[in-house]
This record gives sequence, C-alpha cells and structure tokens, in this order.
Amino acid sequence: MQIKFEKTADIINQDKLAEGIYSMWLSVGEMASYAKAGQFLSVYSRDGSRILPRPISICEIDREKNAIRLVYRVVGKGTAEFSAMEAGMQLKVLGPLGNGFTKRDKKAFLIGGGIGIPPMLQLARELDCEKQMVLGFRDELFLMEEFEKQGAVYVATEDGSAGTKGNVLDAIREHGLTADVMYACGPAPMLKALKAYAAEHGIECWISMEERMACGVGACLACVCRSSEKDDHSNVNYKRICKEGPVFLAEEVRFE
Amino acid sequence: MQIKFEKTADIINQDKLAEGIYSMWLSVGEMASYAKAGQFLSVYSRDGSRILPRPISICEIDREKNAIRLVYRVVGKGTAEFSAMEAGMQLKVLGPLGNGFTKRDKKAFLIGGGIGIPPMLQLARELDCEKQMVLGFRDELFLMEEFEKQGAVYVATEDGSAGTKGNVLDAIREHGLTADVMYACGPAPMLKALKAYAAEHGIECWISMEERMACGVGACLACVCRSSEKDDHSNVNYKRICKEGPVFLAEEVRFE
Amino acid sequence: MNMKVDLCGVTLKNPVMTASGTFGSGEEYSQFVDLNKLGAVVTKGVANVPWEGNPTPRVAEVYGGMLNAIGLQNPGIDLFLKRDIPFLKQFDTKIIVNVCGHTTEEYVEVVERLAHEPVDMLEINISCPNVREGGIAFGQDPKMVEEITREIKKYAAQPVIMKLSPNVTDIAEMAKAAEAGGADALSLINTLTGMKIDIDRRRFVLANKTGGMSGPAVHPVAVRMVYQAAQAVQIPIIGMGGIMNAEDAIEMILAGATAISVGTANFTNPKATEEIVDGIAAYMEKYQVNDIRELVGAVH
Amino acid sequence: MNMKVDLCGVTLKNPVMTASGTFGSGEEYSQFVDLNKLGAVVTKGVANVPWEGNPTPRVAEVYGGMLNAIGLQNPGIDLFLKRDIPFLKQFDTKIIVNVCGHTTEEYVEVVERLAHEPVDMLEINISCPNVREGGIAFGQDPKMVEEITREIKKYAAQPVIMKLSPNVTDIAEMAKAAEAGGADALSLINTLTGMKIDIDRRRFVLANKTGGMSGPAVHPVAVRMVYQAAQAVQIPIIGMGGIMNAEDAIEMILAGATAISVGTANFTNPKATEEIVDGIAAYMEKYQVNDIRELVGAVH
Repeated sequence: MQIKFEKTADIINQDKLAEGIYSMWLSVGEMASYAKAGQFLSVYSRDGSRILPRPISICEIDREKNAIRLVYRVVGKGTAEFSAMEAGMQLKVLGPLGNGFTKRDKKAFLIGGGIGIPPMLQLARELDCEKQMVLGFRDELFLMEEFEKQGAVYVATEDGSAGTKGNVLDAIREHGLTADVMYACGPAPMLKALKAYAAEHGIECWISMEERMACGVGACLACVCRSSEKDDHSNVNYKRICKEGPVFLAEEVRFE
Repeated sequence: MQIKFEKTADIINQDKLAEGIYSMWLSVGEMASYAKAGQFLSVYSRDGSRILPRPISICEIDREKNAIRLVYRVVGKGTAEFSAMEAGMQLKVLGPLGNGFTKRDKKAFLIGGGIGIPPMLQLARELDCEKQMVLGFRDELFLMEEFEKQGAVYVATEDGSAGTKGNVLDAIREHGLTADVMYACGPAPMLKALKAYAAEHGIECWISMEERMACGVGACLACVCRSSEKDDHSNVNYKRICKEGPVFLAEEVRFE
Repeated sequence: MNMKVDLCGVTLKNPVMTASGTFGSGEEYSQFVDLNKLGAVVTKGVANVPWEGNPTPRVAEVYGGMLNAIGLQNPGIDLFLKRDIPFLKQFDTKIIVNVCGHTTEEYVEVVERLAHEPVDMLEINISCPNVREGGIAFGQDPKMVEEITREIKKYAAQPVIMKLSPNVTDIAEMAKAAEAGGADALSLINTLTGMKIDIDRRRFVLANKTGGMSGPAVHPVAVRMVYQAAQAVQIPIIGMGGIMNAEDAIEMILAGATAISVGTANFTNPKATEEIVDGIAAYMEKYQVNDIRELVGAVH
Repeated sequence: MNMKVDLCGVTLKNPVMTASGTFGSGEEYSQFVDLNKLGAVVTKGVANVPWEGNPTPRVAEVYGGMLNAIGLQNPGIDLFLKRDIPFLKQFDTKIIVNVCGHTTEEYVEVVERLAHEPVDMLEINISCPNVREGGIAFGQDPKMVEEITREIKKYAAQPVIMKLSPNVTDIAEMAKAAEAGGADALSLINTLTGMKIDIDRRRFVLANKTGGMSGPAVHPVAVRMVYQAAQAVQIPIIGMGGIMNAEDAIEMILAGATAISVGTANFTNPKATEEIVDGIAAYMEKYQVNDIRELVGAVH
C-alpha cells in the first residue's frame, strides 16, 4: 500500500501570487521523497470549528529540502485561515494522497484551468519530453515565470486580457497545437470538453478530478466520480477520487 | 447605565506566576479609566469551537498606560488557549463588567482564596486605610511581592508549606487579627465561612461571588446566586452575579 | 432596496429579531446595539407569576455551542408590564412577548393580560426542555400543540407565534398541528436537548442534568427543520438556531424563513444583531436583490 | 488495570470501536492505526447486492461537524465476504458487520449470508437518514423497530446490535422497542438530519438536499440519548456521536455506554481510535480505576 505520512509541517514561506491565489512552501520531511506530480495533501485547519482537512494539490516538490509547495485559491474560511499564516507557523498535513500522473514519453499537452494550473508545474518538471503548457486563467496570471522555464506556454484568459480570449481549447486551436498525450486539471466542464477533443484527435488523455472530500484516504466514499466500467473496489460505477484518482484516463470517467 | 466597552486588546506581556497561574497585561484603551477593583472582563476565545467568553477578574489597573492586568488559573481549554498567547497577540475583551467593591474607610481584611486572590490586589491599591491581607493558597504562592507593597500580608496554605497550615480563618485566628470591614473573594465554602465569622464578630462583610456565566451582561440569567431578600430586578430570590454582583454584602446572599 | 417583511400583518423594518431568553428585554444590550435598527425584540419568556427557575449551574459550554437550563426564571407579568414594556416602547421596533406557562390556563392568563398592552405579537413557548410540566410536554405531541394553540387563539388580541421544539420525530407534523390550531406564525427551532458530564468530578455539569443546546453547532438541524416546516405550512416561519452572522441568517431565509432570530450569537458578539442587519443589506447589495422577500424560501 | 468489556457475550479487549461508514473495512486506516489495538472494527454497511449510493456532492462541512449523504454505497455481500472479512481476519480484533437494506427481506438475506462467517456481531442500520425506503423508515417507528428486530433475530447466528436514529421524539421508547424485539445490544446515535445551503449559488450543498450530521457538534445530544437509553433498557449500549478524544469517550461511558464508536474523528485525525484507547488507559491510571466497567453508567 502506498505510504502516507501525517506531519506537522513548518511553513517555510507564503506569498500571494494573484488576487485570492496563494503559494506556500512547507517543510514536510520524508513525505517529499515519496510525493509525485498529481498527488495532493490534506491540510488541516487549526480552528476547532473546521474539522475536515482541505485537499490541496501539490504544485512543486523539492526533494533536497524535503519541501512541498502548495498553490491554492482562497474559497472559504479554511483556505482563508491558511492564507493568513506566516513563515514559522505550523500546519498539520497528511500525504502524499492519491495516485498522481502516469508519465508517458510522448509529445504532451499539459493543460491547467484556474486552480487546476498548479499541479501542472511539478508534472512539467518531471516530464522529459516535448511539452506544451496550455494554461487557462480567469484574468490575472500566476506561476508564469516557473512555467516558462519548462517549455512553450500558451495562455488563454476568459476576459482576453492575456493570450487567447476564451478557454484552453480556443488557445490550442488558435495556435494549431498537436500532441500525442494530454494531462489536464481544472473544472469539470473543461475536462469534459478535453475528453471529447482528445477522443476526436486520438490523443491519450489523463484528467485530474475534483470533488468534496472527507477522509481523503478512501474510507468514506464521499469523493467519488462516475466510472464507465464497474470499479473493482466499489463494485459499482463509481471510483474514489482520493484513492483510485485524482488522475484517471479520460475514458474511465463518465461525465453526467 | 454603567458604560462597557468591547475591545480587541493587545497583549502587552504574559508571565507564568505559578503552576497553572498566569498573568497577562492587556492594552484596553479607555476601558481602563472606567474599571475598578472587583470588576471583571469577559475574554473571548479565538477558537471557533468555544463560543462563550471567560469571565476573569481584574487584578490591577494602570490608568496611565490604559492597561488592565488579568491573573487567571488554567482550568480548561479556553484559559489554556489564553495562557499560550504572547505579547503582541490580540484578545477580544468586554468590560468593565459587574459592580466592583464598595470601598469603606475602615480597618480592613482583604481576603483571597486561590484564584480569588488577584482581585484583592487592585482593591488594596485603591483602599487608603489600615489593610490586612489574608491570602489562602493551595501550595505555591504568587503575587506576594505586589501584596507586600500594600501592607501586612498573612498567608495560609493547605499543605502548610508557607504561613499558617489551613485556611484563611485559621490564619486570622492564629495571628489574632481583627477588622471592621472584610472584603473577600474565593471558593463558596470559604465565603460561607467568612460570612458566619463576620456576623459573629460584627464585621461588615463584602464577598465576591462566582458562577458559570454566558452573556456576562445580565441578559441570560445563567450566573445567579440565591438572595436572602427578593431581588428588585428578578422579582425572586435570585441575584445576577454578573450585574448586581459579583460583589455583595454577605447578608444579601443565601448559601445553600 | 426593501428589507421590510410582513409577519401575519405586522410589518418589520427588517427580518432580524432577537431570540427569547438571550436578550432579556433589550436593556442589557441596548448600549451595544441600536434597538431601533432591529426588526423586533422578542422578550425573555414571562409567566402569570414570578418563576425562580432552576438551581445553578444553569449553563455549560459545549463544542460550538452551549447548554442552558435556566428554567424560565422570570419576574412575572405584573412587573414585566410595569418595567419591560415601557422600556421597549422607547424604541422604534416591534415588541414580541414570549409567553410561558405550566398549564393552558397559565398561558391564557398571560395572553389575556397582554391583550390591551402595546405589544405587537405573542410568541408562545411550548417547547422549553427545561421545565417539567408545560413547556416540552405540550410541544412534542401534535394533538396538544393543536389544542393549546386553539385555546390561546381564543383569548389572544395579537397574532400568535407558536415556538416549536426540534426534539421531535417529524417537525412538519408539529408545524401542521399548530397551523390547524390557528397559529398565525411559527418560530423554530427551540433548543436541542443535550447533556454534559464532568469526567473529572464524575457528575453532570448542569444542576438540571440536561439542558437545551444552542449555538452554531445546531444550525444545520435548524435549517433542515425550517425547510421542512416551510414545505408543510402556509403561515410564515421565524427561523432560529445557531445564527451567528449574516450568512447564517440568509441561509435560514433561503430555506423558508420570513424572519430570523439571533440568540446565542449575542453572547459571542454583543453587536451580533445589528451586524447581521447590515450584513444582509450588504448581501442584497452584492447580488442586486431589490426585495428581501425574493429570498424567502428561494431554495427548494 | 482491566479495559476488557463484555458485549452480550463477546469480549472486547477495550471499549473502542470504529463507527460504521467512517472506517471502510479498516484497510485504509491500517497504516495509521494498529487494528490489533482496537476493541472492534465495525464495517461500512453492506447490503445483499451492490448499492450505488447518492450522487455527489455527498459531504459538506458544517460548524464543528459535517453532513454526509453517501447513501450507503457498498459493494454487496458477495465481494464483501471475499475481500473484507479475510482482510479483517488478519488482525486480533473483533469484527462487527454493519448490515443495511431496503426491506426486512434484504436485511435478513445479508444476516443469513453472514451466519457461517467469522463475524463476531451484527450491527443493523435501521437509521440511515439518506436512503428513502428502509433505513430511517424503520428507525423512527417503535412498532417497526420491534418487528424488524424480531425478524432479524430469527435468522441471526451472531449477537444483534440495533443502531438507532436520534431523529426521534423519545429515544427511550425506541430503545425499549428494540429490546422487546430481542436486540442483544443497541448502538446510538446515528446522524442527526441536517441541511446546508450555499447562499452564493443559492442551492443545496448536498445533491441529496439533507444529510446526516456528525462530529463534535452532536456530542451533547448523543450523550443525552445514551444516558436516556441506558436508563430505559437492560441490554448494553454502544455510544457514539462526536467522540473526538478520550475525554469524549469517557463521558459517553459514564453516561451508560459499555463500548464506544469513533467515526468522524478519523477524518480529523487518522490516529484518533488508537489515541483514544491510550487516553482512556491514562485516565484510568490517573484516577486509579482498576476496571473500566466501574465507569459504565457511573454518573446517573
């Protein structure tokens, strides 16, 4: 069974990258050497009124420094609490959780939408092949410098303030990009569209799913997604995003 | 109506005085100029799981520095939270609450038992008459230096490790002390005994009562004590400790 | 932007009221809150004669909430009419008197005494978990709820709000019973019965053993019951139970509450009621809601 | 110092069990907790055939707790017997299988399938608030509780624990009904029905609208009901509801629980169950309690 660690991590630093988007480097000990792109951590609130951990995807891993970088959006009181914390403070985390990306040595699309962008950074660093990073932002850009170090970056913004006006598929079409494998993380509508696009163009497609979680380790069956085939563990057409996922081959997942 | 302030106070400093006994100076603004001996503050937890304020009696008031000193015992998670806080952090407080002591210009006993000792310090500082401070500790002494500056101090300890072995009345008897007025704060059994002693010796007796509180301002009727006469406000034989009290003339209070 | 709501003929300037028993008759909080800004003040429950209530300890803090077993201590209707009503009349807010009793006759006596007073509505507490007879006994049996409601309506000069207990299997059945008895409105939830034991002293924390639980911990149960009651009856519902801020209040309104009451939050934040009025206005602003009535029961 | 407790003939090495649905069949938590240290593992509910459960979102965090509406998704008894029982048999702990169904026949079918399996006890879930038929329908009516208990007892080879719903007016009545039907033990409380509304999107947070509330927020209600049930019946009670640490567990035992189950706490702290075992031992040490059975129902 995949090894997981419960760790009270020191916050190395925290920065605001854009409106409501924060970056936090955590000193997590040996957890770092087991973590890989596409996995996530459960981050626990320090306030007693919030009893469930927040699942946050791994943006970068520094195995020398035993550190993990989380880039997250403030969506509620829990993430707001995290964003107010400073270097030297501590956070309880559990991880690495989930399966992570399966890396294929083929010309690749790394596609991130909104807060689905951060996990693509560690993946880009781990992939040693031709990479095209297609990033869809609402408006304000973030993590651009880091991504540009990894290869060709194509941007789409909803308001057209940067790159292609529209979504990631609009950017792919505008630049006439092609690839043999696609890794994507972002909102369900985007993933659904990418699944269709990939099927149509014969592209191997890996998508990272999101759902409200409770345990984060596969015990509670809260964060499931519809599967095309009957799942071996659940014995029904549902897969556990925190356990069998969050990364699935697009064909495995059924979008309603 | 007595003026009260809701204030987010800065912690000026915090010290551990004895095992489980902490001292905290708070910068409270103009609240300090209205506060007097025998009153208390409602101190709010910063953790969402604790929604009720903790009533803590005022130990000292520094009207120049607009500061109030609270000396409290760690009895649960709320007070444990306070004791872990450091200078520069903030605490929400409400006060000054309660009536405080009525100061009489007569030879006085200032009697404190356990965590009922701290409020006697500010009273000692405000009283300009012959003062005999009789302090009953479980074992470890605290605030002795401050009290000794105010006059004659007589100590009783349960384990006899200092002063008279026994309670405050044992100390009074051992030293053959007398007074015309008595101010006391401490556990109910002690106050009950002092009430009897005062009556027997014709001493005017003021006692500060304690009870589990909720609102702290007289609205919820949680922290009541039995009164000898029908109370004007409640129209029954109960008085509100947080409003009519916490200080009462001993005759007003009925101990079961 | 309209924040006025109509509660069976009585117009409140906004839907924010105080929860009975947590706000006295307003005097203690009037230096923290401008009572003129509240839709209504609901008084501490009053009986035909003074009640002593329960022995202490009467309250205990629990995780995300509190237990209380005050036992409806109150000065009785005579002093209440002499002191509390005149105090409240100084303010431009509606006055809702909470009425308690051990028997139907006691409730009726208080209701009659209030008939010619400047009181806007009556809230009948048939759900206090902390008094033996009366209180809960009435509130947990639909037949009794209907009967006592009908009895009280015979004598009431003002609209009657029946306050329901959440300690029941089917809140919709209770709501329908009160409506069938002629209730003009419902308020829910009263407190959930809970218990706390001191494991070091090995005894109950409350002298009454059990107490009524309130605070944010009960909010999801309150929202669910307000929703179920709103689906079951036509009369307006006053939603309460763990409302700590404007977000909680709006959630309750969306679930079907025409007005809301703020209780335990006053203990955590003396300015809670006023801040909730402002917070609701800010929400309406943000989402361009012109009339708060558009929000009542908008989620179903 | 003895921590062993007897649950209708089955001896647990200590009173700490897992709460059904929060711990799978132990596999996911076995790397955080030494299952050999637990009194018993109570499995996720299993039915005669695989159940898909409810659509997502299935969970929502609330103040001091959470709502869930999983809807009893389970792989069905066949796969369960092939995979989960063999896994649990590797450990020196008792195995309690939670059984769910829509009809009495479905419950009975699962109970019969388990008759010759290495299972120590059965926990019958007649109080799931998240499935239409079965579940709650049974758990809120004393006659049905008694009947289904009697039916199941006819076919059960192992002791039968009936899991009761807290969403009732009188928990003592339900407890007596189960005892009258022949239940060997009771477990309570299941979750309190709650609701959460997203005020920005103006819709229910859960696809199922309502969900079962658990976590520390419900603990005082659970303690009260365990106490009331313990006063009403002779059979042992397994107490659960918001137990986050050893203090909460001890409180439940003092109220009358012979054993306790830890549920939502596993999500807040994966090591919760083991830490609670150690914490109870430390408490007994501190107060020189030689036998944990001295604490059961010690406050009354």
